[in-house]
Order: sequence, then C-alpha cells, then structure tokens
Amino acid sequence: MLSPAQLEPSKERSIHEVVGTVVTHRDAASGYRLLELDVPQEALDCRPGQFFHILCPVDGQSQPFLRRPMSIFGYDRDAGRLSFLYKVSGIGTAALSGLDEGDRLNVVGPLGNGFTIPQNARHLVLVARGVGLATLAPLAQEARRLGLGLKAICSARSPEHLMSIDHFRALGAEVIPVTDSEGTSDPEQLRSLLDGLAEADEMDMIYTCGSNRLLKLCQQVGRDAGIPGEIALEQQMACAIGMCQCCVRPFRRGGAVVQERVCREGPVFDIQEAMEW
Amino acid sequence: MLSPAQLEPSKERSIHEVVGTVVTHRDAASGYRLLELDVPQEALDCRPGQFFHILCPVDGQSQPFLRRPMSIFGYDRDAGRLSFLYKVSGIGTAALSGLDEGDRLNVVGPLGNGFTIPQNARHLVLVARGVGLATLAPLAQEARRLGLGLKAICSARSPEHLMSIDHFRALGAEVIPVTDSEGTSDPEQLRSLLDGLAEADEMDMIYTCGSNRLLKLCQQVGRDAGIPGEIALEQQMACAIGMCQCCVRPFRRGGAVVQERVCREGPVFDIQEAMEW
Amino acid sequence: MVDLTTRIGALTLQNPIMPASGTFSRDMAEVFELDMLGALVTKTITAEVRGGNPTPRVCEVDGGMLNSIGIPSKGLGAFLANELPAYAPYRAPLIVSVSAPSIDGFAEIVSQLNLPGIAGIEANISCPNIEEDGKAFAMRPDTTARVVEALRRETDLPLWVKLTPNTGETVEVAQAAEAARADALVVANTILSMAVDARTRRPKLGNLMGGLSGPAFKPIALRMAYQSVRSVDIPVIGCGGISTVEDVAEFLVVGACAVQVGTASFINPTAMPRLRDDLQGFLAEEGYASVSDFIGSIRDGAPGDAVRFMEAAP
Amino acid sequence: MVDLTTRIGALTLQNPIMPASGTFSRDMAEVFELDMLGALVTKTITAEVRGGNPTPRVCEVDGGMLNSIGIPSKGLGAFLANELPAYAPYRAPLIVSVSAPSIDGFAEIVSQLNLPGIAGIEANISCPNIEEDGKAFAMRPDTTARVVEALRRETDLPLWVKLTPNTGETVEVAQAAEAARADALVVANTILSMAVDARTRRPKLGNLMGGLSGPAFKPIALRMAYQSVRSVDIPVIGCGGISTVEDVAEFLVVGACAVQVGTASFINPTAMPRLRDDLQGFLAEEGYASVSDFIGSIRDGAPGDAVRFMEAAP
Ligand SMILES: Cc1cc2nc3c(=O)[nH]c(=O)nc-3n(C[C@H](O)[C@H](O)[C@H](O)COP(=O)(O)OP(=O)(O)OC[C@H]3O[C@@H](n4cnc5c(N)ncnc54)[C@H](O)[C@@H]3O)c2cc1C
Ligand SMILES: Cc1cc2nc3c(=O)[nH]c(=O)nc-3n(C[C@H](O)[C@H](O)[C@H](O)COP(=O)(O)OP(=O)(O)OC[C@H]3O[C@@H](n4cnc5c(N)ncnc54)[C@H](O)[C@@H]3O)c2cc1C
Ligand SMILES: Cc1cc2nc3c(=O)[nH]c(=O)nc-3n(C[C@H](O)[C@H](O)[C@H](O)COP(=O)(O)O)c2cc1C
Ligand SMILES: Cc1cc2nc3c(=O)[nH]c(=O)nc-3n(C[C@H](O)[C@H](O)[C@H](O)COP(=O)(O)O)c2cc1C
Ligand code: FES
Ligand code: FES
Repeated sequence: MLSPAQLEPSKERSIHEVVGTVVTHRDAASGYRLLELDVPQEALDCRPGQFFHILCPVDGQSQPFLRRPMSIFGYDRDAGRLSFLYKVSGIGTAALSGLDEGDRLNVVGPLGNGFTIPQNARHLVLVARGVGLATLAPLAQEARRLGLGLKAICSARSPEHLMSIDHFRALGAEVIPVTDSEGTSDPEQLRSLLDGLAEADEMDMIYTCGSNRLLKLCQQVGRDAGIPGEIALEQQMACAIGMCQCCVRPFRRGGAVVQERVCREGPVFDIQEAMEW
Repeated sequence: MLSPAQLEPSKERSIHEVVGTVVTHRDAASGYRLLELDVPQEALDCRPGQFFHILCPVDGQSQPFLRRPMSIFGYDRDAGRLSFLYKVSGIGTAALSGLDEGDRLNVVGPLGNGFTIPQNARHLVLVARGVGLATLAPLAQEARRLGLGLKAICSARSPEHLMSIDHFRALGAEVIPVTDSEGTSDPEQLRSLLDGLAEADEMDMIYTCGSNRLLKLCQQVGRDAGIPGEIALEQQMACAIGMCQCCVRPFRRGGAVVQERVCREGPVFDIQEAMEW
Repeated sequence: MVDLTTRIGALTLQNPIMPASGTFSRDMAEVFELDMLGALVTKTITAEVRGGNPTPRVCEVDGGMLNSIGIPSKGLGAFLANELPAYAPYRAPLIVSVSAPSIDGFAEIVSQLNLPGIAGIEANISCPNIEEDGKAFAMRPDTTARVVEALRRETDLPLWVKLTPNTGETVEVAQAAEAARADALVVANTILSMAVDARTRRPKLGNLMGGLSGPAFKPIALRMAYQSVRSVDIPVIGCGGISTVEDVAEFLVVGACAVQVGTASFINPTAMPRLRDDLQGFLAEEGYASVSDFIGSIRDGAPGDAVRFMEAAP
Repeated sequence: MVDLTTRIGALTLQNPIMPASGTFSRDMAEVFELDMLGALVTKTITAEVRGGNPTPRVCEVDGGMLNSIGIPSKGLGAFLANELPAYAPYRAPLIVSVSAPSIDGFAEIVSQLNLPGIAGIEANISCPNIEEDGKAFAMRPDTTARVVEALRRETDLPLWVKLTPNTGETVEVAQAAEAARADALVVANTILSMAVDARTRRPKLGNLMGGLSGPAFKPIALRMAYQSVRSVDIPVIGCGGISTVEDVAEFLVVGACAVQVGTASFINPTAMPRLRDDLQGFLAEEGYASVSDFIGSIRDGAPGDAVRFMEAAP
C-alpha cells in the first residue's frame, strides 16, 4: 500500500538548481521565519514531504559552506511560489534569516520522496511539533485537493507558541492544538486522543515528523490499530541527491537493519520501519 | 636631509584597527572610485604618503582573504574623515566598489612612513599618473598647511582621463596636465618640463609614485640637478605592519643592494635608492 | 569552437571534466545529461559488502568539508548485477573505482572487472593496508609499487592510480606507481583532518577524523598535481577543490590533462556542465584552439627536476 | 574571572594565546600592549645572514594564504645585538625560533642562546636537511630524533619542537621528538601548496610553492594536534588557522595547552587581544573556572592508542 522507496530514480531531469527571489520574509513565531520565494516553474513540480537544498548567503561574518535542507512548506506552481518555514538554529539559518525582499537565493529541488496517501484513505491525521509543522503542512494542501479530511494535531510549549494553526485551518484542516502548559501534550493524552480517532474510524493514515517521542507514540498507535503511517526524518546532508551517502539512517526491514539515504529513499519513511535515535 | 627609514618603531599604539562608515562613494573617472569614510579620530593621526590596510567585503561571489593596501587620498582629523581613491582592478577592489553609503568597513592604519618635506624647501613638485595621484594628493594638502608652493604634473592618456585636477587646484596646487593624446606626456617632454622647473629654481623636492618610467625620469632629473626626491612604491602585502616580510623590494644603498619592507621602511623611499622593476 | 577533447593514455575523452569518485552516482542524471561528461567515475566499490562509518559522516569547515563516509559498498556482486548494466546506456566512458585492504584482495576484485562497459579502473589506494601497519598503500612508494604491480597483472584496462596527500613522499609515490605501470595518476584524494564542536566538545564526525575536500584543499592538490606532472611521464588527472573555471584552468596549466570535480557538485549540482561550458569560453577568450595546447602551459621557468627537492615547507 | 594561566612544562603562561613564528615582530607593539600575550615568539632566526625568497612571497587562496618568505635573517649576531635587548622591557616570556640546514649548525645556534631574556627555544625543523636528501627534518621520525637529540645536548631551556604537516608520519615524528626529550610540541607549521594565475599562467609565488596557512588549514592542524596529544605525554601547543574563540577552544578541547595565532593577525591585527578576552567570556559562559579544566576535555570516547591507526584518508 505504501509506495516502496524509489530506488531507481527516473532518468528525466526532475531536480533543478534555480535562483529564486524573495517575495516575503517574516517572523512566524519567536525564532521561526517564513520565507516565500518566486521561483521558476520548472522547480515547482513538488509533492508534500519533499524538500529543497538551500545555498545560504555568505558575508564577512559567516560562510556556511554546505547547503541546508528545508522541507517545502508551501508551493504553488501557477503562481510560481515556494515557501519554507524554518527555525533559526545555527549559522546557515541565521544567514538565511537576514534575506530581504528582492534578494536572490539559489535552491536545488524538489528532492526526495514525499508522503504517500493510500488510495482508500479518507481521514488523514498528522501529529507535529515545532518545525515539523513545516514538513507536514503541504499534506493539508494535498488533502484539500483530493477532497480528504485532515486533522492536524499541533503540539507546542504553550498556546502562544502554536504555529501555523491559521495556515492549516485556511487549508481546510481541523486543528487540534495540544500544549505542555495546558497539560494536553503528554504522551498519555496524545495516545488517548489518537486511539479515539482510530476507534471513531477517523484515522486511515498517520503522519509525523521529527521527534523520537512522537515516533514512538505513532508507531504504537499505528501498530495496535493496524493503521499505516509515515514519518519524515532529518539527517545532515551534503549532496541531497543520493550521491555522497552521508545522510543514512538505520531502518528495520525484513528482520534486519538496513541503512537508507534520507535524501533519496526518504526523507519520508514507513513509520514502523523507522528507528529511534 | 631626508629622514632615514624609521627602523625602530615607536612603542606607542599608533596603528589602529577601526571600523569606518561609508559617507560617500562615487566614480572619480572611468574605472576609478572615490571612497570617503567616517572613522574614529584615533586613526586620523596621518601623514601624506601613509596608507591603510583595508578589509574588503565578502559575499557569495568573492571572498578576498588578505587586506588591500590603499594610500590615504585625504584625511581630516577634525571632521573624522578619511578618503581613498582607487582603481577597480581585481577581486578586492571590485568587492570594495560595491560598498554603499552607510556600510561599514574595517581599516587598519595609518601605516608606513610618509613623505618628508625638507625644512628649507619652498617649491614642491609632484609627477603622477593614474592612481598615483591618490598617493600624492595629501602632499598638496600638507603644502598648503605649510604655506609651500606645489606643482602637480598630472599625466593621463587623454584630457578626459585626467583625474583629481580640481582636487589639486582646490588645495591651492598649480596643475600642469600632460597627456598622451596631446603628445605632452612622453619622457622627453616631461624631462624638459622638469629641467625647466629646476633651472627656474621652482623645484626643491620632487615626488613621484608607481611607474618605472617616471621613476627613471625623476631619478635622472634629480641627479643632474642635485634635487632630492621621494617615490612611493607598491608591493603585495599580508600584514602591512612589518611582521611578515613579504613586501620587500631591493634598494641601492652604500654600494650594495638591500631589501626593505615597503610597508614599514616605506612605502615612501629616497628616489635615488629605488630600483626599477 | 575550442576543441576540448583530451587524451589519457589510450582513452580519448570528449572533454576534461569528470566527477570525482564518491561524489557522483547515476542519481545525477536527474540534474543533467550525464553524457556531457568526459567520463563517469563510480564511488569506490569493494568486493565485500561494507556498512560504512557511523554518522555524522560529513561536516562543514571554512572553505570546505570533511567526510568520513567510509566506503559503504553493496559488494562486487551487486555492482555487476545492478550498476554496471544501468550504465550501459551512457556513451561517456565508465571508470570503476575499486579498493581493498590487502594486495591479494585488490588484485582479485580488479581481475573480475575486465568486462565490456568498463573503460578503465581507478585504484583507490588511500585505504589502510591491513596486512602491514594499517597505513594506506598510497602513503609510501614501496606499498604503492606492490599493489599497483599486482593490479597491473590482472588487467589490460587503463589503470588509474589515485594518490593521497597524507604523505611526505608525493614524488616518490608517483614514480613508484609509474614504474609499476599505472596508466595515469589521479591527484589527489582527501587529506586527513578533524573538526570538533567547541561547545559540545564532541568530534563533528562520527568517525573522529575525515578527509578535507573543497576549495580549502585546492592549493595542496594543485601542488601535488604539479609535482606529479614534473616527476612522471604518464598523464595526471587533477582533483581537489575545483569549483570555478579558473580552478580547472590552474590544474590544466600545471599539466593535468583532465580534472575531477567532487565537492563542488554538492554545492552546485550543475557545476560540471557549467565548468565544461565555462572552459570553452575561457579558452576561446585566451585564444586557444584546443585544450591540449593549454595543458602544461605553465610559465614557471623551473627545470623538470628542481621540483623534487621542494618538499619542505618554506 | 576565569583563570587563564596555563603550564607548558616548566613555563607558566598568563594565558594560552601567543603569536606563531614569522607572523609577529615587535612592530606589533604599535597595535596593542605585547605584555597581554602568553608568550612572544620570534620569527625563525638562522646563524648566517639570509636573503629570503624572491617576491611575490605571499598570495591569497580560498580561506587562507600561501607564503614562501624563506626565512630571511639578519643572522644570530644581529639578533643578539639588536633584537634580544629590545625584548628586555617585556614581561611575557620570549621564545626564540631557530633553524639551520644541518644538525651541527642547528646545535651550534642553540648553544649560543642559553642567555638571560630567553625563556625557551622553538626548533623550526620544517627546513630542508641539506646533509641528506633535502627533505625537512620534521618529515621523518629518524631525522627528527637526531636533530632534537643534538639540540637537547646544547640547552636546558624549554625546547619546543615544531612539527610539519608535510608527512605521513605525524604520530611517529611526535614520538621521536618526545623520545629525544623535547619539552613540548608546536603543531603545526604550514603545508606545502601552490597557486597559479590561470590567465598569466605564472605561479603566484616567486618561489613556485609555499605554505598554506589560515582557516583553510585548520582542520589539518587540529587533526595533527589531536594525534600528537594522544601519542605523547609532553605538552602540545596548537597552531593553524586559529581566528575565532571557537578555533582556540577546539584546539584546547583536543588537548593543546596553548595556541599560536599566525595568519589571523594579518587579517585582524587585534586578533590576539580579542581572542584572549573572548576566551575569558567563552569559558565563563561554558561554566569553567579555569582554562586547565577545559584543556583536553574532548568527548571522543576513543581509547588513547586507537588514534595511530587512523592515518589513512577515509
Ligand atoms: C529533509 C529535511 C527537511 C528539513 N526541513 C526543515 C524545515 O522545514 N524547517 C527547519 O527549520 N528545519 C528543517 N530541517 C532542519 C534544517 O536542515 C536544519 O535546521 C539546518 O540545516 C540547520 O542549519 P544551521 O546552519 O542553522 O545549523 P548548524 O548547526 O550551524 O548546522 C551545521 C550543519 O549541521 C546540519 N544540520 C543541523 N541541524 C540539522 C538537522 N536538524 N537536520 C539536518 N541537518 C542539520 C546543517 O545542515 C549543517 O550542515 C530539515 C532537515 C532535513 C534533513
Ligand atoms: C602602499 C600602497 C598603497 C596603494 N595605494 C593605492 C591607491 O591609493 N589606489 C589604488 O587604486 N591602488 C593602490 N594600491 C594598489 C592596491 O593595493 C591594489 O590595486 C589592490 O591591492 C588590488 O587588489 P585587487 O584585489 O583588486 O586585485 P587582485 O589582483 O585580485 O589582488 C590579488 C592580490 O595582489 C595584491 N595586489 C594586486 N595589485 C597590487 C598592487 N599594485 N600593489 C600591492 N598589492 C597588489 C592584492 O592586494 C592581493 O593581495 C596601493 C598599494 C600599496 C602597496
Ligand atoms: C563525500 C565524499 C566521498 C568520497 N568518496 C570517495 C571514494 O569512495 N573513493 C575515492 O577515491 N575518493 C573519494 N572521495 C574523494 C574525492 O574523490 C576527491 O578526491 C576529493 O573529494 C577531492 O576533490 P574535491 O575537493 O573536488 O571534492 C570522496 C570525497 C567526498 C567529499
Ligand atoms: C608569512 C608567514 C611566515 C612564517 N614564517 C615562519 C617561520 O619563520 N618559522 C616558523 O616556524 N613558522 C613560520 N610560519 C608558520 C606559522 O608560524 C604557523 O605555523 C602557520 O602559519 C600556521 O598558523 P596560522 O594558520 O595561524 O597562520 C610562517 C607563516 C606565515 C604565514
Ligand atoms: S546527502 Fe548525499 S546521499 Fe544523501
Ligand atoms: S606586509 Fe608584512 S612586512 Fe610588509
């Protein structure tokens, strides 16, 4: 049911190195920035869960050398728009955060295998926290296009830290906010929330991203209820195209542990195969 | 009469690494730019012929690593202003040329030994071409301060290429333009012009800069007429403070050839000691 | 049109631009037409299946990166079954990079590569020789000679030998490879380096140390390419930090007859086609009708044998 | 206040920041108060008067520079007459860097430096040994051992030995220096490199080749510092590409007990005082009371002897 990792890449030129222009760039929440680019159409044949590899700006203070991988937060082929939601965490994202409207940015993509939506699925559920929202957001866009229901369980430290809720709602998703400060985000609470959705037959597929805690939880829920799921994973990347083999992670498959490239076989993987780290 | 090269540097902190702010930056002639900075007063204890070592801006396209030496074109301690006239020639000066008003620039200086003005001199003569004008310009400023006469023989390809003539005139210098296109700049013409000044007792000291042709000419005129002179020389520099010994040039002295550091014993040298290159 | 064809012994390449081993795979076909390359060079393969090193396997440093990928390999069988046939559609010559931890193992894998579809062998001898003290074959002339002789006995394919910068004997190693009848030298592999996170106080690579590549490494590789050109008569292929057409030109000027591009493809996946085009433009601007006229055109005024005595730092 | 004092054998430095030989002279006093430094290290001096190499003597490369200054020297006599007395006013210990092209010559100059005002000797053994094949002493353990033994016989002053990266035997050379009773190692000198102007096709250095320094070189020097710390018991002084407080910290983390700053002073003449201050701030932020607690605090999980087998590139 889940599409197998695409081992034999298609021979068409599907990966593009293009220069985009910053259309808007603003704070999304404290420490998070939303970057919208105007990019050539050819680079916009995207699927939810794919990512771009971004060449961060260089100045006298910092010279990030490698590109930085960033999930597609939104894409619109007709409008020629591509957006990223990112957390300022180190030198690359700090350099990125200084971009102004009109500045140019070199991006490579779309990259990797996106999320799959099972043919018979009606209700999609995603569970995300922090910047994981960025990766999962295009699922809402796709669910709307396909006329599917989508529930977004958005977790954060406190209600003020909840991000992108309006974005999800605007895309027709039902948002279920959970927060540490309100005591609604701990594993037990989430578990019963998800079990409830499974029992009510309102969860045909579950998606998550990022944290070990969420991975474990979704694996358990999925296994117990027999519901498939996918997780988008991160790993440091050099090429992001599948050439350098730096981005491997271990996965459980057929009783063995196999190494797969996050950039090429992923970044989206079967949730049951993924291993905690 | 000429001050000997200053071998024992003074122990006071006379060299400053400071950050200036661009006040104006404009074309001076085709390929030449005039850069005016606002800099802290401490760095403005300058003498004509001294230079600064400039940290060129870095971006994704070019990362000049070493600083670039630039003669002081003008300085005004009271106003806190420092200016450079430079030719865009390679990656460092190209990077420099992109600076906008308000941008910051790290400069180190003032560096090196400047020109000397003999105590009994009344008439100073300078001969310069191209960017050499930048180096010699502050002599006009100093001559005015000391109430001395100064003639600036400014050489260029054609009258349109003559640079800084107004600047010299504004400083009270008498400008004698000579150009290739008018046939007034060749060695014979210049020689008779200079000989004329020597005979008329209108040349107590001669200054030049840069080119081999001018060096040879001024050496001959000076030797024949017994008139002292100085030349400002260039050499690639790393430290510009006297530490690395990369900037040496050969000089004739006491029958031998000695190596001297352009950044420290120079950049101004006795014209008879300088050697063609 | 400037003639970009270049000869490496018996092989003629349509242009001197090819990928460096380990920085290229067929995945690149999704970015550009692979047949524009002078040659295709595989990631180093080994006879046995290997897992590779722990992550993180890369980190960035000023002007470059470190890697300790560690030659993960699906093994020779998988290569012959899956990879080799998949390269069949490409016209660009395929160079297979191989390695092994012992001389016999090395000879054994090369003996199995005398196959149609393989245009040449690149021997990655920068791997530890586990039969001696664990130093890489390429670090010393004697071990280089022994392994290259063994490989030469097993194949008539063009045999390229890739040098390591982790040695004080570049000239001697180059000459040893030539004496053992290598057909060309690839100069060079990465140089052993390290990075640490000052705050977490952990090494930035899972394997503690890794190889430096990228622009930071270029001056070292260029020096080695020049030393090699000056000390052997077989062709030299330059490799190390090449990102711009000036970099390509610098290696050609010192006498490399082709170049390999590695890390630059990570930063700009379209680097190789761009370098090919830029090289056309560069040579035309400089007034050359063919790249072969430009190769080795350095104006150094140095006699051929002055170079071997320059291995001390200044 | 974090305690920055650090010990290098018998010497105690008020802080671990000192200049690298050849990138410092008393001229620096015009920029800042020299007594803020942990030590003062002279440009390498030789017994005889030497002219140095042809110009251009430096050029820039990505993330660094090449130099082929070539140890111009006014000779030992001039040093003793002019330089040594001029250093008398400074409290910071003076380390005199020396070199010679033969073992006897090396021993001879060191024998003349047992003088008040000199706190230690740094032996720059990265110079060609003209009595053998012209390779630098520091490229091989046997020549390192012989020269260091000879110097040790001539002086009881702290004897620092500076290693070269132009070798495949860092660990063996470090151990040879220790066995010959060096008091500390300075790791490292520059690595042999080259640059060419692609358009003029001329080498960018008058001497054809030169040594790479600056940030591009740091990962190599850090690797060597770590290898040295792991393989000897004498103190190691880190040197190579240090420009930021993180760079200083990385060398301290791998176990260097002090650092030398070279090229960074060319880019920012105030680099050393700034690094001293930044190190105070860094250590305070990270919760250290003294720099000695931070030195060698790497969390590498590697056993001490695993390192010598890592000299192959990955
Ligand atoms: C497929 C994928 C999609 C991603 N999508 C997003 C997103 O939409 N929004 C977002 O904020 N972040 C995302 N990340 C994480 C993002 O790549 C890192 O936050 C970023 O690389 C940090 O760079 P830095 O220079 O700021 O940090 P530094 O710590 O200075 O980076 C140093 C090095 O580590 C790498 N690195 C650091 N953190 C990560 C990480 N978590 N994953 C991979 N490499 C890392 C950097 O790329 C760089 O090579 C994604 C990562 C992957 C692999
Ligand atoms: C004391 C002194 C004063 C100077 N004053 C002026 C001035 O007022 N106006 C002006 O336009 N130029 C002046 N120059 C020359 C100026 O330093 C060079 O034009 C500049 O360094 C070129 O840098 P680039 O990056 O554009 O060229 P590139 O060719 O890319 O530079 C490459 C390297 O060569 C060095 N270099 C190139 N040309 C020269 C040169 N002529 N002298 C020294 N180093 C050089 C650069 O500094 C750099 O290290 C002066 C030079 C010296 C030594
Ligand atoms: C991620 C990575 C993996 C590499 N793997 C190999 C390899 O398998 N075999 C090999 O001979 N060289 C390998 N190399 C070295 C490159 O082929 C090349 O020699 C080196 O990176 C220098 O070139 P560059 O600076 O252009 O990258 C690898 C380099 C990198 C960066
Ligand atoms: C211009 C220059 C001159 C140097 N001269 C010497 C020298 O005389 N003796 C010596 O042992 N090292 C010399 N070195 C090497 C430095 O001391 C230092 O080992 C090297 O530059 C690496 O440090 P850095 O990257 O901080 O510059 C010199 C380096 C440079 C850049
Ligand atoms: S980042 Fe290179 S293979 Fe994944
Ligand atoms: S530039 Fe360093 S001594 Fe002159």
